Amino acid sequence: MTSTVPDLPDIASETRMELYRLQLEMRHFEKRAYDLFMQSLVKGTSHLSLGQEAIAAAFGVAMMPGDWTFATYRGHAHTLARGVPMTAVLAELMGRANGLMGGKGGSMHLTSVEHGVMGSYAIIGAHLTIANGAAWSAQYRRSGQVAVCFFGDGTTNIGAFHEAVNFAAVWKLPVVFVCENNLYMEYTPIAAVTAVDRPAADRAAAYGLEPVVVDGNDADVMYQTAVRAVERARSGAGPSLIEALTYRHGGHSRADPGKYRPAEEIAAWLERDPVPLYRSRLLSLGVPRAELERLEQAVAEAVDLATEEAKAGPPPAPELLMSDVWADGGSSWRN
Amino acid sequence: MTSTVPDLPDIASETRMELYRLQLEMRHFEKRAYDLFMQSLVKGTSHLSLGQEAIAAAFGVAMMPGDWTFATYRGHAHTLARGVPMTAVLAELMGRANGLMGGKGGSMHLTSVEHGVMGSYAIIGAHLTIANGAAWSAQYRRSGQVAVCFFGDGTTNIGAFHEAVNFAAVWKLPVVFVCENNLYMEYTPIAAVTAVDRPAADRAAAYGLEPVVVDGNDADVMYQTAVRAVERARSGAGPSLIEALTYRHGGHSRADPGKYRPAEEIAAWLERDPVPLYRSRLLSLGVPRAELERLEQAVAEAVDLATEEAKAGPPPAPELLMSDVWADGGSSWRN
Amino acid sequence: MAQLTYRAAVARAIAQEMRRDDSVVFLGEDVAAAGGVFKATPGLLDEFGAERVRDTPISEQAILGAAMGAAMTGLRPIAEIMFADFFAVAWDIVVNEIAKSRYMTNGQVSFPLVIRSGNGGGLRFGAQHSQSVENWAMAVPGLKVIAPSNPRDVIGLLAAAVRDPDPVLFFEHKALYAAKGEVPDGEIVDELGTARVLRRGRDCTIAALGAMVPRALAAAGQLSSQGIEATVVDVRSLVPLDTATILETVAATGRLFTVEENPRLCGWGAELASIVSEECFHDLDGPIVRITTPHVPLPAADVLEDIALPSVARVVESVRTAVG
Amino acid sequence: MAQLTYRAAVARAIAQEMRRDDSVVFLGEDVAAAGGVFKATPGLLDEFGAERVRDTPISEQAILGAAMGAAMTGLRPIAEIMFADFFAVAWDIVVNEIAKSRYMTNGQVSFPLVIRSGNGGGLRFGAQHSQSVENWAMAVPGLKVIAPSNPRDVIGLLAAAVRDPDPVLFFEHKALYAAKGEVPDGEIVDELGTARVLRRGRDCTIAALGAMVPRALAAAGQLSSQGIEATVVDVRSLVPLDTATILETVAATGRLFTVEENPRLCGWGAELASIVSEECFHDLDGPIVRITTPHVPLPAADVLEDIALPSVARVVESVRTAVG
Ligand SMILES: Cc1ncc(C[n+]2csc(CCOP(=O)(O)OP(=O)(O)O)c2C)c(N)n1
Ligand SMILES: Cc1ncc(C[n+]2csc(CCOP(=O)(O)OP(=O)(O)O)c2C)c(N)n1
Ligand SMILES: [Mg+2]
Ligand SMILES: [Mg+2]
Repeated sequence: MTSTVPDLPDIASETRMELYRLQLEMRHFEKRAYDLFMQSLVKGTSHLSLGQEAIAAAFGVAMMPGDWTFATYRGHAHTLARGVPMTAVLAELMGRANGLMGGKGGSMHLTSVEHGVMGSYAIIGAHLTIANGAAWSAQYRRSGQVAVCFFGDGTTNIGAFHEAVNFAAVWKLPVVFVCENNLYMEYTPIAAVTAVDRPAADRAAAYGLEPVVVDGNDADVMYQTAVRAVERARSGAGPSLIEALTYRHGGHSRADPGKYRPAEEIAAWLERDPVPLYRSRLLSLGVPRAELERLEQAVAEAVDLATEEAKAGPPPAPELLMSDVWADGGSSWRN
Repeated sequence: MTSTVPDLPDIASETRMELYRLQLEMRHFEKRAYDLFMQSLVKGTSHLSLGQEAIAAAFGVAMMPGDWTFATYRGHAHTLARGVPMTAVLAELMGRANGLMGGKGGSMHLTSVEHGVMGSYAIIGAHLTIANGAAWSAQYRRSGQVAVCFFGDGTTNIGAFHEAVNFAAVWKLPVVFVCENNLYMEYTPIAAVTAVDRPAADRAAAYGLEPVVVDGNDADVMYQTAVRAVERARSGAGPSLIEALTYRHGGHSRADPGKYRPAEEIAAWLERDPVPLYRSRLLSLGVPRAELERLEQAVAEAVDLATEEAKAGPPPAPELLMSDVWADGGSSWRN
Repeated sequence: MAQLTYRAAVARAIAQEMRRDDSVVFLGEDVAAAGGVFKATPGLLDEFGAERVRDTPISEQAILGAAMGAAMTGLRPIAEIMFADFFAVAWDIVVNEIAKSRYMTNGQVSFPLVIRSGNGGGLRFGAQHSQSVENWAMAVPGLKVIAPSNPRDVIGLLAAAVRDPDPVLFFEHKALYAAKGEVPDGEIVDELGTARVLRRGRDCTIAALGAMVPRALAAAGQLSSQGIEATVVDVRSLVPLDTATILETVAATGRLFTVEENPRLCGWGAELASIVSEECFHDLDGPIVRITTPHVPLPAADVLEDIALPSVARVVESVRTAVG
Repeated sequence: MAQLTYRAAVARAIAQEMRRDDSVVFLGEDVAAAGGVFKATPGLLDEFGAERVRDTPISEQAILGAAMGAAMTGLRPIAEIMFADFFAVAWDIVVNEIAKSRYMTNGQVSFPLVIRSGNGGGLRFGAQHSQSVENWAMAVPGLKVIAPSNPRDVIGLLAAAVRDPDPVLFFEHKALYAAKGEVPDGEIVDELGTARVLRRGRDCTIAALGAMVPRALAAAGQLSSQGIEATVVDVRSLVPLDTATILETVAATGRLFTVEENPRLCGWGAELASIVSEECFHDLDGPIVRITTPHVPLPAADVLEDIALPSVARVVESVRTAVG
């Protein structure tokens, strides 16, 4: 793991507060999603980012409006990071009409074009190639936009990963590939199925890229890494492939208690929980405890409010079933 | 390109004669295939190995009976390398009943299980994963068999390449991946579409493998490389990924005159034509010219004979259309 | 005789075959140490060891390629594709390689392999984890295609698939994994290519597959109480297709209804309807009616998914409107 | 008006659209510098430059993913999949991503893209380079599916596809690339979702697609000289499907024959047969007959491939037997 000493100019204190606020929001949100799941108000499945918040938060702050996020089924945090309202996300998880996609997509497909969240993708690998397409569009239109694509360690072993990173490198696309290495695919340790130690970084050279391994639980390090990669992309210098080391606190998905993980491993990583870690950092940097507590209180209340608003949403209207297969709003395949 | 000085014990003279004989057979065969194409006796398409013979010949000699070859649409040479009769291959190219697969497969799908030629595959990438399966079977049955899989530079950019090499490395499979880097995919230079200089060797580290780049036009170097890799696989040490530098003398396929290639590039590589190169080597090692001429004469005659035999074959019987979809010999999908 | 869940039947079937034949091996993502994400394969690693029951990377092409290569060199692999939707990432291996290679080689190679997969919707997993893709497979020559509707058939048909010398795509229905059924003790081996008539009635034939079978049966029950007697056929095997059984029942009833979970166009229902309308034309007393999921991707929200998939009520209504 | 080959029509259509709209870009393997392996796209690189006409690595997933991502962010990409068989290596991007994403996002994103591909057999390329896979696409909700049979339609329908706001799979037939036809000068834009009645006859309807259209027409000519008058419909567009035109002709003739190059099971012919047998049941004077390639992979040898694909003689024979 690289040093946690930032090698970029120091981070502004408002930026730090925003990094903390986002991590808090994600943390509270994910816990609430879990509770609602347990109450059977969230159906289907859902994949939480508890423990991995620093990464999404850092990019959320580093990206500019107009930049694009491509996330996975584990995409609540990445969606919130771009400013998408919690109510719409929670309502989507609950399959309500006030959901971000009216209930049609569900937890695994969060999308808010308005906020640059260009989709959450639930089949491993595909979205790396799609992020390339957005980056290509930015390059062709000289718009200066950047695409950021998040995925996990397990994803580095699928073919689309390889095709996408090579393609991005050859076309020098403004795309940032962010591998959140949380040590596991679903239940299988990544080391058991991967020929190298660092599933992303040890492959970077295969695409002419620099290996980048960072502490994904340190929001400052992540932020500086994100700034650098986004800037590189925006400047026309091409893609980056970042491996952020992290850990998910819970199981892979709702159905999984995560029992396959050694207790000591869990304990060690809980020690490195990014949220309290960042809180200590802020305190040690002189942020008044009261200010942090106010923020924590505000976020907790916002999640409560979002929960109530989301719950108040009606079920989607039946017409939605047949809508928006096509750009004309309908689904007719015949005349 | 690594040195052409072999670093293994010297090669026996009979082995060298066999290396030459195979290269000659491939050279004459491919020229004949080309002629027959021009006479419209070979239909469809075909992809010749003219200029690349040293690689297939070297493995043909280095492999043991029982070892498996997985080839591509450019697989005539690799098929002949295992001792498959020329008549059956030529007849298959002509779509005759005496063809290797009765005319059902054609030039791109040469298979002779009896000779360990487990198929020629015409969709890029797939056969690397299939070769793994054979290697897995050998490993599981402790049979000592080795799978050798040939493919081109362009193939290194498809997803299946990545999945297959990682999988082989993780499972330590007895498989040898041989990338014949002939500088082009179909008509596009490999450098224009690949993020690294050496499409295979520069990716080896991504799978924990040693980079191996060899002169694919020197049959001795290729042979020693092949022996080492096959031995490594057989001993249980796992896969190898070899990049052999070579050049195809003609276009990609029948339809292609290969005009996109600079004249100087072609001239330079014709200087390094593996067949005359090896002939000179043998002469300089003291093999009598008359012996070489006898061999050359014999091979030429064998190709003529095979051509006549192949041409004499009748068209396949119509019943073949409906045969061998299933193991019961038939194709019925209903009762 | 014991009550067994559909998911437990999967593990029992695989164990039955692995005990019998050393050449049967099993691979897939999270199938070994974790016992599968649907908990359909627990215990196999313990009983058969890490050489025969293997976890893989997230590399579906490599998984199916490995199964193919192993099958052509003496093993009888069972591969898992976790969700049937993921067939799409390895479709080349299935349709271009596995399905065609025996034919192309004029019978030189055999592919005694099974690919089992969690198919179908109803669990609110959204459009990428809920598809019924058995029709994708049926459209490709060279693949056998099976979809059991109950625990007993899971065992019998999976065993038959493992023993079959040809490649079989075995579609387990995710929404049935928790379903229970009576299963006899001891070895069970069924026969591919056989439909099962679950109920006889004079007025119409209802052909259904997978999770639609219990719905068709429930509909037939309700129809009966309304005076309409339906024959219900569990199609079970799309390739080979038991046309004899199906045509026989349609000849007897004069009406055919198909209940399909796959989206509307080009499904097995269309194939059946075409066969019947070509071969039973003069036996038909009225139009063939296909009851399908509409031709849309599946929505995640429960209320939407429920109206998307054919329901008991929709089957009852469709039959009553047409026959009643 | 000029005589143009089908392959030249492809380049003309793309050029027409690229001239009109800067957001149209084109990518694929060997399409730019080399002008495509079927020589269907020469000249485009020269006219439109390397930013709009791009050669790619052999990475079909990356190609289609790039097209998708570009389409959702303001471009109108045309991507080439060299042989339609290769859709299988990138099927996930097509069916799970491109086809579903508008729906899943409740209409937030649009996919104005075209994927064109060389489809079909007859060139002795063997089982992996000869498939007709338009039915794979038709079975998946969210894709428009077009297959032109002549140079004029190539231009008009490809232009319409490029202008369409939804994803279109455009199946060019490899065996037609060399075929010539009359093409008007100037801009040509046709309409997706429209079949074309090429010939009217009272005795039966023959519906055909792609390379089967000229065969159906030739068969109709021969049948006419034997006293059987056939209506021939060029289906052209599988999704949207012009059911109105087809049903109208079947209502008039009372008989339907479909001529399909795809393997037998679950093709567009089955869909059409099912629609007709459900909706025109009482207009039908006899069974619907599907004339298809048998359900086998395609053989390479010329004599075998010729008996595999529906021939003029087979169409004539099938119709005469049924109607005559
Ligand atoms: C092609 C494909 N194969 C398998 C799956 C099932 N699956 C969903 S998440 C997952 C693990 C992904 O691991 P990783 O990339 O490390 O991401 P993480 O879940 O740890 O964030 C798997 C195997 C899938 N969605 N798509
Ligand atoms: C998936 C796929 N994409 C494209 C093709 C078309 N194609 C056939 S050969 C070829 C070039 C392969 O290049 P390389 O791997 O270097 O092998 P070479 O032909 O040079 O021996 C291409 C693109 C294919 N057969 N399969
Ligand atoms: Mg992970
Ligand atoms: Mg090459």
